[in-house]
Amino acid sequence: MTPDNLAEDDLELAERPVTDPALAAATEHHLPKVYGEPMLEMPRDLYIPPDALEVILESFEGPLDLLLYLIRKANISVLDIPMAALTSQYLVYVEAMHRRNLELAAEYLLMAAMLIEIKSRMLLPRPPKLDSGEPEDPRAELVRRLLEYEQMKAAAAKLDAMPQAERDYEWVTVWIADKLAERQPVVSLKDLQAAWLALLKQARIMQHHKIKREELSVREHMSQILRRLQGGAFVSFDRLFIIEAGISSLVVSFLALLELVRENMIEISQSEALAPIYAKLADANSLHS
Amino acid sequence: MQTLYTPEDYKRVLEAALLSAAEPLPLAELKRLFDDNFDDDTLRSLLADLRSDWSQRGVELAQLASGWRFQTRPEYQPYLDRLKNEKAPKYSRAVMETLAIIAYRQPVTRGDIEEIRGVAVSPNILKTLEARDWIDAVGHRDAPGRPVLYATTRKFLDDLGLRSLAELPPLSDVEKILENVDVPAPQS
Amino acid sequence: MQTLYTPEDYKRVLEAALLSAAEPLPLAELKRLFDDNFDDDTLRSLLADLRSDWSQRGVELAQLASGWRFQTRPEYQPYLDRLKNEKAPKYSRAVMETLAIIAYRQPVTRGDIEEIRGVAVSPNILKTLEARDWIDAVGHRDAPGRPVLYATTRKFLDDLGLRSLAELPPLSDVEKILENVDVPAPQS
Repeated sequence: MTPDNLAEDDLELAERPVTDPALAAATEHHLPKVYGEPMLEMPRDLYIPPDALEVILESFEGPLDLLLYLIRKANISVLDIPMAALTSQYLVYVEAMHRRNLELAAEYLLMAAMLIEIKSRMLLPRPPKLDSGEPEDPRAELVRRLLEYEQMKAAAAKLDAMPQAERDYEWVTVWIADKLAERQPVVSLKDLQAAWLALLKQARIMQHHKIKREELSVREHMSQILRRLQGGAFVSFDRLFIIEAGISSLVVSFLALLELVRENMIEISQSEALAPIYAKLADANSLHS
Repeated sequence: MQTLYTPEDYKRVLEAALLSAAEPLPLAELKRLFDDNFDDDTLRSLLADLRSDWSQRGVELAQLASGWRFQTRPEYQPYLDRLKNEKAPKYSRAVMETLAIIAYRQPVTRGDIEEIRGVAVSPNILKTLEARDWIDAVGHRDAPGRPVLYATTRKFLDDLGLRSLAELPPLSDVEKILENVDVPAPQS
Repeated sequence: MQTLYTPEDYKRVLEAALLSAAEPLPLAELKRLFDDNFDDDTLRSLLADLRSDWSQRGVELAQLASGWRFQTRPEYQPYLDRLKNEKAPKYSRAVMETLAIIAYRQPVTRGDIEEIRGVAVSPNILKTLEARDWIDAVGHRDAPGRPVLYATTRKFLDDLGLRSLAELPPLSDVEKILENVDVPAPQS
């Protein structure tokens, strides 16, 4: 294979502009650069500056990519590839790679064998296909692969052209002022009621423990009185009542007090008749001990 | 590349940079956005302006020791917290029943709760409710072992939106239902 | 806690949540901000409104595969790049071609990718894409060796600003050319 082969090739047709923008983008994408200048085409006489050849050859993503480059460079149709010309030019490149001691991937050699095989099959009379009667073109599989690769190559270029997070724009993540305590369970009145009713039903304590609003008031006041007695000291009886709260509240407080005494929760004491009455927790000493 | 003409344009760049920055940005850094074409005062006045643009929002522009950054306002935190967990956490049935018993039967001892529930009450249940500040110990019953008496707190009422225990849901209508269950008398 | 009365108030909450979220927020998540008191349509109209509020800014509200998210506009990137110490990685052609094949032909095995590209696929290429969380293994093909099947992730869509694979740029017309020619159909 010599450089002369190239000059005589049918592939040496005038270059025409590539019209498909995606294809153009794909081509653009891997234009080899020599001394910083993009190399728009391969030097025709194969006088390639030693550094440049390496750059050019390494810019191909594989044999399909190289073939597409050769086809596009010569501006021939993928659907009607002149096999002899393409094969010989392909071999020139492969040989150049070999001569430059570039690590030649096995795929390039495999493709070379495949091209030669197709070329030789083209010379033979084609046997008709069984079903259609149309003779099968030996180039069909190669064409399918070239087109599929070309399509994916273009798709890759299009994906690459899309705005991409972190490269072309940033995610917005504003500082959260307070990373507060974890979320507390929400309890609704309905939940509470349901829990209580379930218990009542289960325990069948209905008859003995009918809870009425009034009784709840008493119970609330019981808790309040206990809280007020929490220091453990004797508290004057009258200080357990809030006069301003009104008559009904006083009555409820009194009932609460009676209930507390009855349940042995508090002690009431009076040193003598008519002396001040005091209340204290039944077990004032141990509560905060 | 967006071309910048007016102070508004510069503010848009500052805003985009500050909103997307992972760290507070000091003035010197912010200057680099404009290739150091602005002096400190110009930049500060743009930042002050930007801060006032954001004064009515859920996010504010804050000046910290290490620089400027956008951050959420604490008033909005309760909403943001709702996004934290996949599901709103729920109290177990044991916790809910214990809470109900304390609310409706207070003051009660752990023994009372166990009697009504028919099972032992784990200390964790009471701890959970105490930690929430929904119940507290209000005294001891004068009985063997002097058991602690539990009652609900004011915070419990506040958190459930009640003014007093008397506002707990009435059980009257449900009592009827229960009675119907207990006494399966034919109804019209 | 900020009390909310008007649509503007609700938008402020949405805005604060979306600006501070580390991930795109789906509609269902955003509903939880308001304790699920809004239906989808109300929320969508608030979001559309919010998006248009931001239409003239350096930051935009984008609707992605996994939800809504604020992101800076590409026109502003040259300014933001000035603050960066290192540029975001640019992927090689080999990586991008592999990604395209996985995106358009998924699920595919490494063998499928190699057949289309005509060269061996280095493990680093797949690792790069997996590390970015753009592709992942979704299963095995029932074939000798049980090769791993790869597909693109939701993050791939999010990072490319897509809501679904259907929004990928359409493939070039090569397919049409293929149909007109007597060539064996591509094997799956």
